[in-house]
Amino acid sequence: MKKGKKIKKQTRNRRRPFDGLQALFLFLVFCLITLLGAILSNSPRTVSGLAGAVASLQDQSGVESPVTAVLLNFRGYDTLLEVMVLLLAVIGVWSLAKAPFPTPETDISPVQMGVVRLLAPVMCLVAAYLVWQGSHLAGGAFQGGAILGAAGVLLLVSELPWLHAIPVYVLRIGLVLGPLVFVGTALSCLFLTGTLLAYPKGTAGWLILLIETACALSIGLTLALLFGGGRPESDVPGGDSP
Amino acid sequence: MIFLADSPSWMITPVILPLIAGLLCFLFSRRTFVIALITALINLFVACLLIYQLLVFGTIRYYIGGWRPPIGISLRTDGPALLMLLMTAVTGLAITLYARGYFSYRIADPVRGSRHQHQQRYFWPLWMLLLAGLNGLFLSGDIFNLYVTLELIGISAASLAALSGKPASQRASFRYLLISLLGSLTYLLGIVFFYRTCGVLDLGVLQNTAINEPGIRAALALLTVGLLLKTALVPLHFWLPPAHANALAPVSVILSALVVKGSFYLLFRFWFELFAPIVTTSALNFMGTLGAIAILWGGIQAIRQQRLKLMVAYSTVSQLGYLFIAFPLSRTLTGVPVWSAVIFIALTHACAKSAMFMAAGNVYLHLGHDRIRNLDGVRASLPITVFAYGIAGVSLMGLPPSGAFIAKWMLLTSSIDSSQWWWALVIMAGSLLAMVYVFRVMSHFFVIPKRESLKETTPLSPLLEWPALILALIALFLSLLAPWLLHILSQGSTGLAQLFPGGLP
Amino acid sequence: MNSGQLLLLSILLSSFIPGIIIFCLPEENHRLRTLLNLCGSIVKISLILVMNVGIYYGHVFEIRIPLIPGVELLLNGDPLSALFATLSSVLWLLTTIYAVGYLEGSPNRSHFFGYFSLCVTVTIGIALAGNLVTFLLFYEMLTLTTYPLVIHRGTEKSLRAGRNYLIYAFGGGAVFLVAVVWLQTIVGPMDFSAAGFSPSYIDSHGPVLSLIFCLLIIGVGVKAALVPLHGWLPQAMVAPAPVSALLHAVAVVKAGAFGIIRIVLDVFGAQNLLLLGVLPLLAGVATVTILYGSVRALQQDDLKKRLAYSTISQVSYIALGMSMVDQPLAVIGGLVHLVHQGLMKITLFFCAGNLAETLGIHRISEMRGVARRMPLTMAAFSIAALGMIGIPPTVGFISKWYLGLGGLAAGNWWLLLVLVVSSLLNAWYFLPILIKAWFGKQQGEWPAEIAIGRFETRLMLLVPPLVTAVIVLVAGLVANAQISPLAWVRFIVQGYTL
Amino acid sequence: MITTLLYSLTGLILFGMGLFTLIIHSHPLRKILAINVMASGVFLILIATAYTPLGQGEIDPVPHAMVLTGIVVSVSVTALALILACRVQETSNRTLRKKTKQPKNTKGPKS
Amino acid sequence: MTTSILTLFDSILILTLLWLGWRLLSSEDIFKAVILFISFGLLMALAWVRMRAPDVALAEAALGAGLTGPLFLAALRRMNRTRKGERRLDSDEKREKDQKTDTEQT
Repeated sequence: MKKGKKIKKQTRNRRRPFDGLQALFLFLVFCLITLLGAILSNSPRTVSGLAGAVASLQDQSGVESPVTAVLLNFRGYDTLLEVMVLLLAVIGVWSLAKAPFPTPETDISPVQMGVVRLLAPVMCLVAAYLVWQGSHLAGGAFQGGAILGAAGVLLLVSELPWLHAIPVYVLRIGLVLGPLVFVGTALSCLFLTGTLLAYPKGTAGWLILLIETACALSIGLTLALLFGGGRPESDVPGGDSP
Repeated sequence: MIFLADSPSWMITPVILPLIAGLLCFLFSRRTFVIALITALINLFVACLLIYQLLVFGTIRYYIGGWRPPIGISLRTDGPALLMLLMTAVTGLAITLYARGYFSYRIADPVRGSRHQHQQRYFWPLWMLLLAGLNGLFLSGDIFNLYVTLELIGISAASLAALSGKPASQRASFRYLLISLLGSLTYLLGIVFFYRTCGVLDLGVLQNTAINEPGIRAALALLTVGLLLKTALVPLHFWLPPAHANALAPVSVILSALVVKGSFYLLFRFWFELFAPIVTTSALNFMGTLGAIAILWGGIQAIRQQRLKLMVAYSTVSQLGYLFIAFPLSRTLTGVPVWSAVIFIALTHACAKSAMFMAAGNVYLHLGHDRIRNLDGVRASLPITVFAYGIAGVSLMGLPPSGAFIAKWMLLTSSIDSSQWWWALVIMAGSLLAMVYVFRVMSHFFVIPKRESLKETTPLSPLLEWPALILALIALFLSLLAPWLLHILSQGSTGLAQLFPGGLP
Repeated sequence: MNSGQLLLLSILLSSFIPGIIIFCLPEENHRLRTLLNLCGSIVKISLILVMNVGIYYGHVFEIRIPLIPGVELLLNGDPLSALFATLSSVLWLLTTIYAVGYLEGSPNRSHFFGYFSLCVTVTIGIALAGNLVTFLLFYEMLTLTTYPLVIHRGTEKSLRAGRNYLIYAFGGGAVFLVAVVWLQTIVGPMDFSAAGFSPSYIDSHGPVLSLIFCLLIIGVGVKAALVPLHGWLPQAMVAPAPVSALLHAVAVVKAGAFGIIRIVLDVFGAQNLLLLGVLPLLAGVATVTILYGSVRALQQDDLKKRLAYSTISQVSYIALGMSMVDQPLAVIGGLVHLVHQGLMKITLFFCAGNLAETLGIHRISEMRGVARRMPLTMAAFSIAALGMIGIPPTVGFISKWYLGLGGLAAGNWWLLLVLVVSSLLNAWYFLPILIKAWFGKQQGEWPAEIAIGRFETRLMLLVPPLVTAVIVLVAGLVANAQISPLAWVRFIVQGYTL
Repeated sequence: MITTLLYSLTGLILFGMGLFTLIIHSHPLRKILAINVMASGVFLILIATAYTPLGQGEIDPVPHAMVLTGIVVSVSVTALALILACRVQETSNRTLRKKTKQPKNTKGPKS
Repeated sequence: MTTSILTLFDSILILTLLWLGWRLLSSEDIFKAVILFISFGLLMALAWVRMRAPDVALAEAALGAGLTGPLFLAALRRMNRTRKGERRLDSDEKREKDQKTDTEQT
């Protein structure tokens, strides 16, 4: 009864009557989509894209998986900036809010603890595998990082006490590690070969693996901290200089 | 070998250096200002060096990773790009100094100091990454890479806008973030349409393949809408004034002077270079009409505002209109390269608007509010700030020695030459509106308050006042640099040269 | 950079640099400020005299700064610019001395004198401008630098006056800009030159060129206070007396009048204007302004307001002279009135300022018997007022004489009528003041008398009006001498084929 | 070819649905959801563009790389937007509470 | 044969995607919408597999289901907490109830 009332109230709040303006928007969006759809269906794709170009340069890229080759070699600069975007999201979140108070010691069911104990290491293993596998099959830093992040979320959800004991500078270093290794590699390539991100002959595979590992760690940490929803309590200004 | 003056590797410095600086600023909590300052200085130096390289060697392309297009990403320098880079570097340096002064002043406040310390802690990395994004945008020669830099800019700008922690600013910033995301997605959809028609992402290659067919036109429309959202052209401007007016003073400067210019610069490149062959006159007229509405609407709104920062923000809306009114006028061949008017407006606006927001921020710091009614007597206590405000206002009005005057001259010439009267009328009406809103505030500054009601405040540091004044002076005397700027613009912008055979100076 | 260019630059800098330094000086440091002001103005006058000699002997003074194709800044010293520059710089010196005395002890003086110096720099810039773009640049700058002076008192009334001034001036500036651009799209980039543009354009673009002429005259007419555009001037009377002197005699109104001269003589040229047939229009506006200003002046009791309307009326003599551009004598009359009106009007304003500052007199009805209290001031006032009416041997007579001769030569009888009527009106609104002041009996206390100085008022307030009054007399007496405003104006007119 | 078209159109429709929701709904979370759906739509078109049926040639890896980065970025931006939405609510609640409290305090002693 | 099965699969997948998208965007309850969004993400991963994009599918599965969902839920919880906290600041009873619903949600 009470719940029904609540829902009714929400309904009233959230869905205004279907007025003229909405109808207009609907109509406009409909027109837009129809137009774009017509263009899509009328101009079939004629050019083949870059598949051929990538395939022809595949063996110079140092990895077997074409996606990884594009991500970390041919268009490594994009990926470098994307990693920065991820870091930026964390900085933004930290600048906005403190992490919400942990809920007071509610005891976590032993089943959940067991699941966490079992799952977290497995996920880490899977992540490591994915990163390593990235060079020749599906997988790579992003996927590995995502799995790591999911593991982090799992740990955060189960309110493990030692999580709060991690000093902030460790977190900061962890966050910066991937981007820093990436930029560092790019710059050392610049000094060795004269061009940014041009891996020296024969080292491409290893360097890509290095970057991927570091990035996967940072991405995982980033995603987990994004879930954390704010800067850690102890992140006071001036107090965490390493 | 890398550090020689003629090495092309300098081109990556404006992107990579602020990136590293951003990482370091995030990692360390002390001496962040020093890192930022060194970065801004090197950035300015490199911008000048790149212009030197452009003048000596012509346009340069840099293939990242050694992979040539279409497979790799290339950076390239040409006149417009480097002028925008220089503009960012100059204003960036001023902003860095100003932000330092701002935070020192705020942190000295015994009551709220710690909050501002925390703001400063996050300001520097965000600002450095934003700088990297802007520089990357100006230099990039790859349409998807541009998307990434747009994301970089959008996210850092939204985070910066929310930094002040006030509910109003956070609400505005949320809206800004959503709009920015919507813009990026529309842009990405445009890229998709592009890629499936042309199969390449590199702008240089695209230029030769951009043909007039529905897919490309749809792509152009989508890219344009996406960028217009970010540039805040009327009627898509609704998010801009609250976001710019409620942010911290240095952030307002960054948002108004630089961030909107980033997305506008892309529009400029797409419409004047990449897609110039397929752009129709009616499309240009449409953009011009929007610009005209923006000039008038923004001006009227600016006059109606009760708060100084909101007034300055609406003035941005109005000034952005000038950038677009140049679109329909660019097609007349009068011997004067009218498209360069856009660059002049952008440069003047960047400097003048920075100075204006800095001045507004100083007034806010000094009085604790920015209600226009109660600004009496500020001239006596903040002479330099008021002077900077006045000079910046003069530049925004487009009075003679400012860079905007040159632009206005070109636009008027073009509109009279092609007997398109209405544009000339709008341009003049816009500058009269600017006169009204600038001097409405100015006259309050000059009022001698009836009683000495000004409370005792700590004097503002030179770091707060001088950057504003210097930027305002640059804006005011920009037209004296016009021959030099035109010379740079004529270097290496191949597409523009093709569009205007013999039209370049 | 040759010596001529250096000279032009230093003429501008000689007031610009003191102005900037004065801005930075602390408020209390008035001795250094006064020193800077006086040094600057004396240096400026001597430099301008050097330039005049150079111009007389045919040297070329020119600085060209190209901006974009078709737009360049051009500073150019020709006889006409020398006339205006000399007038402004001499009167600036006197006004500065006067302002130092007038503002003693009032707040914000460093701002005041800073803007004062900038204002004169800009006026000299207008004088030296060699093409329409440069003229426009300084013309707009003039509005900006005088605005703070107009609202210097910071009261509600002065703010309103300042607002109106801005709206009129920038409105005019906008019209002017459009006209300049339009003209350039038709005849191409051009410098000021004696012949104007080629008459061949008249066949192809006749009506448009007439319209452009009207727009240009509207643009400068705002500052010259031609009749429908004069609204700002009487309101601006709220400013301190030195500022009024500056507005009326040295800078603003004069800049407008000078603009009319430039447009008529150097942009369009006599032949083109005759072909276009727009001169009667100018003559009509000038006549209306002359008569309207005089009539309005009659109705004012406020002394400064009466002087303001008198300015509106008198400046239009210049426009009237220009409207008979084919008659050399009329042109001489108009040109020389630029100088003469400045001298007379500044004297009147100095005296009005003295009365207000020393005795608190603002209204004519309060002036009974004031000549006995301040004989020197009123003597100067009387000379200038008689000049305004056009009584020989003052300079006012010279101007009207030449205008009248020009009108006769052209067979314009109505012009003589206008001159006579306006002189009668001038007499009507000036003579009662003189009679009241000299022969009236003092009634009760002066409104706000302050005893200052050894003489009737401060020395610094007394000397400038006396000097200008003497010049008004002397320049009239020796008008035919080798060195006089009239002689220089004749030299100018020789350069034109009218 | 038809498969590409079908999936592309699906993506387009998703984009449109997201856009419509984004415009008309006012709840912040709903808006963020809408953005996510729009992003999925764009990604779908992009991937569908790259698709070639099995055995008919190489798959174009460039769009895949683009989508991959796009997904990761959209997740991080979503997180940022969510936190921002929460903060908006928290801070405006706080000021709201302050505002509703203040008149009570001022009224108290008077009455 | 295989093509027809594939086409059938395609149409079912597409229809489900569209239906889910519509439901999650228009459902009145935000919580439900978030749950629908998670399933939408998983289905999207399936679509990526169908489009021969295993890399993207892996990322989508891990991110869409493993991260975006929890992110939304956490935000929802946070928003609900502030909203309820706003309504009844001091009611202990209410707070307990909230906690219960919170734990239920997670």
